[in-house]
Amino acid sequence: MPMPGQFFMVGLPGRLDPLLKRPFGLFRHEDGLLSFMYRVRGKGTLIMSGLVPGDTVEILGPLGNHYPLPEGKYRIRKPLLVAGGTGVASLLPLLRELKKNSIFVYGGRNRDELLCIDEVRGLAGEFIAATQDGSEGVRGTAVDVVTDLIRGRDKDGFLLYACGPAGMLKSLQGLGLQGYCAMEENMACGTGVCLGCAVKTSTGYKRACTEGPVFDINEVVFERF
Amino acid sequence: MPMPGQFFMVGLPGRLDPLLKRPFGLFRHEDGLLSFMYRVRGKGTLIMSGLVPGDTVEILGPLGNHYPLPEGKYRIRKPLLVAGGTGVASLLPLLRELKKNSIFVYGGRNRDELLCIDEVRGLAGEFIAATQDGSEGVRGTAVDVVTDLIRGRDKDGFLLYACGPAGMLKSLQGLGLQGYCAMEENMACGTGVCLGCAVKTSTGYKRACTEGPVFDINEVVFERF
Amino acid sequence: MSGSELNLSVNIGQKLPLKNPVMTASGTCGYGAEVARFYEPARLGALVLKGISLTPWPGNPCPRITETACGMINSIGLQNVGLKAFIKEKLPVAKALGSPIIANILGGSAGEYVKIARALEEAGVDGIELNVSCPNVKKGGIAFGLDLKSFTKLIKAVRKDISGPAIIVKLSPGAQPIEAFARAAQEEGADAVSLINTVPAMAIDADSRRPLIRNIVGGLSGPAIKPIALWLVYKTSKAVTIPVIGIGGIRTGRDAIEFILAGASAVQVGTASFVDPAAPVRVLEGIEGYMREKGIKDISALVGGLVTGCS
Amino acid sequence: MSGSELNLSVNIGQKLPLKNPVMTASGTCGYGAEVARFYEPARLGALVLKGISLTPWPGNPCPRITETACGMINSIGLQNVGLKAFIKEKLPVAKALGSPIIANILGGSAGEYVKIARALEEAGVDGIELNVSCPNVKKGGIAFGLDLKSFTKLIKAVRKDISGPAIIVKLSPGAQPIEAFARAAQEEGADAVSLINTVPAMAIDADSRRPLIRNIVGGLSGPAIKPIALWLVYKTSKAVTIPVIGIGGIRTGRDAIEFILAGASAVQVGTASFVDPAAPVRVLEGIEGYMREKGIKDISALVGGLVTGCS
Ligand SMILES: Cc1cc2nc3c(=O)[nH]c(=O)nc-3n(C[C@H](O)[C@H](O)[C@H](O)COP(=O)(O)OP(=O)(O)OC[C@H]3O[C@@H](n4cnc5c(N)ncnc54)[C@H](O)[C@@H]3O)c2cc1C
Ligand SMILES: Cc1cc2nc3c(=O)[nH]c(=O)nc-3n(C[C@H](O)[C@H](O)[C@H](O)COP(=O)(O)OP(=O)(O)OC[C@H]3O[C@@H](n4cnc5c(N)ncnc54)[C@H](O)[C@@H]3O)c2cc1C
Ligand SMILES: Cc1cc2nc3c(=O)[nH]c(=O)nc-3n(C[C@H](O)[C@H](O)[C@H](O)COP(=O)(O)O)c2cc1C
Ligand SMILES: Cc1cc2nc3c(=O)[nH]c(=O)nc-3n(C[C@H](O)[C@H](O)[C@H](O)COP(=O)(O)O)c2cc1C
Ligand code: FES
Ligand code: FES
Repeated sequence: MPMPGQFFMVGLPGRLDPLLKRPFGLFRHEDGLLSFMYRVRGKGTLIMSGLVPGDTVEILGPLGNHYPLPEGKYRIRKPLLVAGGTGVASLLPLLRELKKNSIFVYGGRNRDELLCIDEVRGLAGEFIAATQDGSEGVRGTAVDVVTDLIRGRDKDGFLLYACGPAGMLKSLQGLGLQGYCAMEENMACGTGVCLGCAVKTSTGYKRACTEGPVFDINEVVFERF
Repeated sequence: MPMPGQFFMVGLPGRLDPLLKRPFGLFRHEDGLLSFMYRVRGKGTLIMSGLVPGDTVEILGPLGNHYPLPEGKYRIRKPLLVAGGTGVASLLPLLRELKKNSIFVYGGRNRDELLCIDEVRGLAGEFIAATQDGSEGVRGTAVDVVTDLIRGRDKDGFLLYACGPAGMLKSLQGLGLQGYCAMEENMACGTGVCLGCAVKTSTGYKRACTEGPVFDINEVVFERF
Repeated sequence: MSGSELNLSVNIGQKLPLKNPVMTASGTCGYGAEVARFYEPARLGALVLKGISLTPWPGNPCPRITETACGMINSIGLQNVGLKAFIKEKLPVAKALGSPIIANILGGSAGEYVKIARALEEAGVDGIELNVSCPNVKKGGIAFGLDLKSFTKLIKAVRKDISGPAIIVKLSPGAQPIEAFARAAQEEGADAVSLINTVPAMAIDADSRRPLIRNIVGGLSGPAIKPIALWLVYKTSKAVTIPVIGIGGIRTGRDAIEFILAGASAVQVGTASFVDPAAPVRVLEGIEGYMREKGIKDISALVGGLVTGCS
Repeated sequence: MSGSELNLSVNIGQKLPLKNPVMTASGTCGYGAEVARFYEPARLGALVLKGISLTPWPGNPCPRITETACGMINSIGLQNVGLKAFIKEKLPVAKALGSPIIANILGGSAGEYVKIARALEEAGVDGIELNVSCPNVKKGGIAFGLDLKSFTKLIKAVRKDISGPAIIVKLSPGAQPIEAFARAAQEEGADAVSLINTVPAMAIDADSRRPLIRNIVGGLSGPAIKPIALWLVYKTSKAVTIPVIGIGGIRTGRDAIEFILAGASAVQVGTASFVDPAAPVRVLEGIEGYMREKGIKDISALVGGLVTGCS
């Protein structure tokens, strides 16, 4: 049973180009049907977007760890989910478990980038959208929203779950909250053997596909060039 | 206006693998529609066989020379068309011009290999099929049939047009008839610039895509390894 | 004919008999344990584990990998746990998998190679592959792989001290001419040569104007390099009598057969395992299928069996 | 910004100013005339014609080409009409196309190279590309490309005698280390180096057990080798101050930009022209499109513009 935050490697059979499978976080798992939500970024996702019903893809998974639920000593904390762009794909499964017991901050360049916004709004206890052009929610970034939200409040009252661009995660880390983030790194194998997906942490490189993709946000060393 | 014997380079857009276009003889040209007939041989033809209406291919052509019609001093000769396997694809357009004024010999391993046999039978003045297993026409090869056919007759009464495997062409050459054959060589460009498609002739290497694919059968030096 | 009626066994020197010619390629099966959930490692001829250095190496910053046309570039930078942890933690687990274990080692000096090899001999590995061809570390490694003199010295030094495990020398595609390196390896007593390691390569993102590998240069692997590897294996196998292990873009049984026809006694499967974790087993099954189809009972009948004359 | 407001001009030494950096690659545009039905040759920076030898060469028997993963292998064997016929029949037609003409030449000895170069200077070509890297002929050519001593001698000999046309030395990807060859070319007075020529490679048909190229070995080209070429161009351009011409798998404007960012002053389009005969023009248009999109007015601002530090 795949858990929120886990991912699958998705490949196009019968092709040598693209060669490698691509990682996608599980977006939905219902009635034996796995769904992924993805943005067309390059060669692989472009071909995927042209697939029609009946076409076959190869998948490998579920892989990686998952978002720890707010249990044990963290039970009393308020889950604060922060999604940037397609990061929502990874956080929605978590939101479906947490439901009203959560705050969801969703940032993007503009309204069109905020996919599944209605589902998120409907599920979350509190929902704030942020767009750079103000076309939806407040004008600004998800980080701006979180900064406002926690101002003057006890940081220990929150448990952060973040998924989005590295820049966003780095800024969120600067806010001093406890919590987790899901990391995206280029992956070749997804199964821990290639060491291609190294994430720098305070205790050395860790594999995003095996020790991650979910990391303690305060252990990650952001140094993307 | 493409002529019998000419070919097109056919490519699959948006792919780097297969990389090169593949050569196919024009099979039919009617109402602005070009048709090719092909056998699945490898990577490219396999993908082609999975195309559905609406899919796009890239074509370049018509390319190469064509079968000379029996004109001038050859007018009085009887066109003798000899097809082996998919060689029929190249000879059918010629047959559609020559019609009843022709003999057509069609050889293949078995009945299933003799495609378009009804159309050929209907068009040709005289038609003889040959299969190795005897499942259609006489048991034997197209070369056997031609050997029988010309036995005791004046070789100058025939004008040969042959298309098929190199082995068949070589044997036909041995029969001492005047005429033409269409050569298949691996092609990269189809336009005369790569020199990949060299056919050895008595006057040196010639390009199958430019000086061919149709050659005087008695000028070809068969030495395929 | 069932698989078991076929004889797929090959010898890597006198030291290392393998039940079949298919191995993993170093750096693509971790330390062995990682692949056990996808196939039974004992089915393979051998497992070649991730490269090991004397001390732990952190590896290079990301991005470490990027895809190219029918291939990929990696610059892992030989991230590894180091000799001590390898022997203590990784090797026992790998040995328990039931397949012969070949360690892949890299040092900054001949002395370092010898030190590692000695410790591994003591710890009990079946083979040692000398990586003198890694394009992703600054010193050592490829410095030996491209310079015939230090290459020869290195192998002499290692050979003098090691008698148990088979010694395999992993050649660089850049060795010029590769036959000379292979011959030197043979003369210095190596049990086999393996080739090719990845080909130095680079990729650039035109938008950001940055290299797509943080380390700028990396090593190209996968189907794109198969034709290059095949030629080097063919050339090399003509130059030596010790077994040649073919590596580079092998994905199917037919790919492996091509290398064997070119002169390889065995093969390693690398990048293909990223696409399909069970690729090495599929390659093995493909070889068996080919042999059954062609009625070939003994794989040795195929080694170097390329037909080049006129028929 | 329209195409004409962009400055795409580059200089191949002082001898050869080009209006833009896109050329055909030798062996992929015939003698020039063949491409005129697909695009206006005068649009390109230069046409590099099929390699020429002193006497006509018949070339190799077929199969001469075969496809591989994202690439192709060729072994044409330098079929060409020979110097005399080239000068008499081919060159006048090529010159009439309105684009600078670069002849690509190959000899069995330094003397032969000089002889050909002299005749071409007299006949009036704009540039001479010394092919010392063809993997498909037995003697000459690559023998110079892999041996630094004879390489240096060759260029010295040609340079001494030739003063009109620009001299471009086409390097082999196997030259080890390539920087030394590029530096030697520069020191001996070459106007530019171009790279890479095809990579020696092989393909086998497992069914027939035969090589898919009659000559067994051929040269790999196309997208598969682009990452290899990019790295060698990057390395080479760091080692010399003369212009570097990038070749290998270039198919789009972005590909060309990648080579330019890596340090190339100009590029050649080869195998891509087989797939799309107008590929060189599309590459040119792609470069213009990129420059417009990024607001870059002068192509020279991009040469070697790879960003490698931390941001
Ligand atoms: C654990 C994980 C979960 C992910 N989940 C999602 C998701 O749910 N939805 C979604 O849209 N995207 C997701 N991604 C990103 C997704 O994997 C990439 O967008 C995809 O691989 C791009 O493939 P492409 O062939 O279209 O692009 P390419 O042509 O390969 O490259 C285009 C760009 O994408 C980057 N990229 C390429 N390969 C990878 C890779 N393997 N991993 C990360 N980035 C890469 C490249 O650096 C390049 O900038 C996830 C990534 C990871 C690591
Ligand atoms: C002028 C000409 C006309 C042709 N007309 C037809 C036709 O009408 N119908 C038809 O079915 N076939 C025709 N062919 C053959 C056809 O081009 C090949 O079957 C096709 O290229 C195979 O492509 P593939 O990708 O499926 O096979 P590949 O995987 O590329 O190779 C499979 C086999 O086909 C051979 N082959 C590969 N490329 C070529 C090539 N470019 N030219 C010739 N052989 C090749 C290879 O040597 C190999 O043995 C013609 C060939 C030529 C030269
Ligand atoms: C991610 C990765 C890591 C590698 N690590 C090593 C290594 O540690 N030691 C080594 O000798 N080769 C290493 N290699 C090279 C492979 O073992 C192999 O020689 C090369 O990838 C070519 O084979 P392939 O095309 O099947 O991948 C590595 C290759 C890849 C792709
Ligand atoms: C069919 C063919 C013929 C070639 N002939 C020559 C030649 O005559 N002289 C030469 O220097 N290079 C020759 N080359 C090499 C190309 O000029 C070029 O260096 C190489 O193909 C790499 O570029 P590409 O990947 O864009 O094709 C030839 C390449 C091909 C594919
Ligand atoms: S993707 Fe290979 S180790 Fe993580
Ligand atoms: S296919 Fe290129 S010259 Fe004929």
